Amino acid sequence: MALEKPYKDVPGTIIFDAEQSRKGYWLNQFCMSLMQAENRARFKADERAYLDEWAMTEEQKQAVLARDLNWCMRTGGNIYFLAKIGATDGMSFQQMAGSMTGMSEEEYRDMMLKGGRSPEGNRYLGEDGDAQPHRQPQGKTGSKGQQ
Amino acid sequence: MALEKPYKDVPGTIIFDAEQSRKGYWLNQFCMSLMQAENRARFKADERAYLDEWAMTEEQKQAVLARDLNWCMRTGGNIYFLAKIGATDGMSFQQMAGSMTGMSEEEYRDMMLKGGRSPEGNRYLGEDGDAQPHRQPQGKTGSKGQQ
Amino acid sequence: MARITASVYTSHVPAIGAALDQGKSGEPYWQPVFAGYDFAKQWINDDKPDVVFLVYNDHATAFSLDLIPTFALGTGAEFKPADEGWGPRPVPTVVGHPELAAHIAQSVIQDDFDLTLVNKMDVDHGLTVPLSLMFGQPEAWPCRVIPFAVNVVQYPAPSGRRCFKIGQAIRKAVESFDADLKVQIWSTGGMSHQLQGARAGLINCEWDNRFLDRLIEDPAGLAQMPHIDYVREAGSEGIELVMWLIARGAMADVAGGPSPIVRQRFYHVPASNTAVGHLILENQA
Amino acid sequence: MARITASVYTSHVPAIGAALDQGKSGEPYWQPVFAGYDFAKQWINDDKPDVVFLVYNDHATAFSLDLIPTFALGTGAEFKPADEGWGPRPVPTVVGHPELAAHIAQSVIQDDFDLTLVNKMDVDHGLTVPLSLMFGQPEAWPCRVIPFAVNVVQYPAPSGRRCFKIGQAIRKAVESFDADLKVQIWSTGGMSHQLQGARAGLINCEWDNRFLDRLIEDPAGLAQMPHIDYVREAGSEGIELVMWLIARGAMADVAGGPSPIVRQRFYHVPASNTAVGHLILENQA
Ligand SMILES: [Fe+3]
Ligand SMILES: [Fe+3]
Repeated sequence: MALEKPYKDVPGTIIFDAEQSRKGYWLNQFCMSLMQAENRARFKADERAYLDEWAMTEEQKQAVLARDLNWCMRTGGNIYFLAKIGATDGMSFQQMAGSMTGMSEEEYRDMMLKGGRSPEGNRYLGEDGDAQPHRQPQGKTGSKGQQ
Repeated sequence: MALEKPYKDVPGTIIFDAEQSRKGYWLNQFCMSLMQAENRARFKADERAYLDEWAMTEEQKQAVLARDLNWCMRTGGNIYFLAKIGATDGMSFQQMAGSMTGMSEEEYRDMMLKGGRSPEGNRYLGEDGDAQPHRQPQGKTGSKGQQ
Repeated sequence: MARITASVYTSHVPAIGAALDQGKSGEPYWQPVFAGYDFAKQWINDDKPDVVFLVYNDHATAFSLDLIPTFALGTGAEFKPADEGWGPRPVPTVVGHPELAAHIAQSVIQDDFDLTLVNKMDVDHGLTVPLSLMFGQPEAWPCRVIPFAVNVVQYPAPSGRRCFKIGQAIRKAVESFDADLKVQIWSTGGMSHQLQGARAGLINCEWDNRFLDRLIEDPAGLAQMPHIDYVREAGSEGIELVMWLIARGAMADVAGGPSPIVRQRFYHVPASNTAVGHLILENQA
Repeated sequence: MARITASVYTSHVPAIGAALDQGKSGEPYWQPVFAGYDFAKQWINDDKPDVVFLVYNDHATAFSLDLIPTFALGTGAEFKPADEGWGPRPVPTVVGHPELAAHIAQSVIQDDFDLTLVNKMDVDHGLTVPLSLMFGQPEAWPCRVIPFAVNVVQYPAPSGRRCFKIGQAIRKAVESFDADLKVQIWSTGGMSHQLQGARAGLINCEWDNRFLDRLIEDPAGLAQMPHIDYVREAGSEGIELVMWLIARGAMADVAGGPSPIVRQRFYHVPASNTAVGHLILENQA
């Protein structure tokens, strides 16, 4: 397609455009189904069986089972849809957002209390901010891994 | 409301605008329900009981029971919705349209075969075309009534 | 690059579909109607499009009063023929073109048209009757179809001016799609008809033919015509004709190219309550 | 005649609703957030609007991927608080204003905006959290509310230019309604936040404040800003701020009247993942 996609060079960010939406259609519609209490109960009772009712790819199912929201997003998930999984698990939006950075819940909450993540170095891919690919995962998990 | 409604002076014609739509909301939603075979069967089995499930006015219910489409339209019905009642009764669109003129099925069909109703005298209220209020009902029914 | 090769205009009278489905197309009443499409069948068979962008209106089928979109673009993978109360028409499922549709959506929304995107929708006679008229009764439709549903049920419909403009935006979108696709754009509905009240059965042959003249020669001028003229002259459901300005707006001449070739022009009264009109305009290669 | 008396701008962070509903608004974390709305509560109590035209976005609640309207205007009689997965918020049902909403629909569609009209829709935190911030916890909301849902979930959202223009069309529509109503227009969402990926938690305090400056002083210029700037500078969900141009476009100065009075300006970090911004602009009487 010849349309400009000027949003491909923002680090740590996937824009939910029509292409992602097509890719993630059934994943996101599965998430919507979790807005009904009955479906949440069925999903919790047997996650794999419930997922198998949906025309999702195997990778999408694995990403959901792993509760890896970054992986879910790469396969076409959108955060507002994926949030229904978090709600089913009893997680807050802050816990979900934090889980995608590698930080612990406390580390992420502290970052927000200190004014949030700085945009410096995080506007374009190739800069050196903390959201750049070469600096993942963040927090103690990440620094441990790098030592 | 200060918006122009330049369509109020067309004889024999009700434009389905927001005002009509509000008035006819439940009547039209009742009609939509007839798109499901199960609802059609329940409606046929006991029309009054089925109508009483909807937040329609008593007048709207009477208009439906009487199968008086002009009356239905005055109370906010739209022809594409009302057509679901006709479909339930096994009527064609031509039969439904004809029923609103007072003509018999054959008279209406003949008029269409001869090129349809002329616009002459039927553009503005107050002219003398066959769709004007003072010339209703049309067809033999009408001429009988006038003799 | 994808390109718009031609535009097709046709009424979409439900009784035409019923006649075909019930094997009545040879009857004296229906024979002249179907004969008017003989040329079209040959023409489209000689140079099949890859995709048809099909402008129509939903008739209280997919959209109730719960939700009324002015312009709804079908971006889904497939669309089933709807049960309008008489059972679904026995015609193939419509296969969409999600990639092209999504591309058009992105382009047209960025051009400040406020689309509603639809992935799940049954399609009624407004969409399937034109396919039957053009393709007959195949096992599967021979091309992809992108449904584009316009609200003309609850007043106000989009203006003629707006329809003409979105046609231009659709053209621009199609022609920026990176695949070698032949795309036709069809506009359906009309011609004069009124399905309600004491004026039911109104047919305005002169006005209809003048509409066809102006659609060919002076679409920009025609686009200025207010809704009330359609209603007064062509009947309350004649307002469907406003949709014809969408396909016309997508033709090359509107963007400064050469005038289209008129391949077919047909007019007949009646089909059920309605005047049947049909036009094929081809872009010069 | 109806008139727009003021515009209100505010974030609609779901955690704010949760804090209020769970009685945590006095906690040290939340106290400064709610304190920022003390003025607003007094101000709106002193001169209650009859109707709030409330611009927000649905967060995959009423609209799934089945159907995505760019602009959805609520013309229904009432709208229930949605169950977003944690159970519905314990707040009153929203009572609409079908007459005014239908009037606005007709006027705005005739001005070539391609609205989707919605009569049946549950409303999520995007709409109910601003009501809670402005009105606290009443038994019933003290005024009618017309929901106006803007797509900012699937790219592309409408442009800033388009949002600014539809604000102007809404103003024109409201001011032609034949009833003596005080109408406020609220725009909600933002400020900077990103809820996804390695960049989650982004806050751009400088950019947010410059946005507030320009929204007050140079809205026409601000409306030219492309989407990518919102995303890059204010986080992927910062795009919600584009909706603020709708309320701003409805203010008197844009139509040649006097500049609005800035009654309140508030900014705080954080509320959950988000920067909270809030502004009240009043038209001069
Ligand atoms: Fe039609
Ligand atoms: Fe939001």
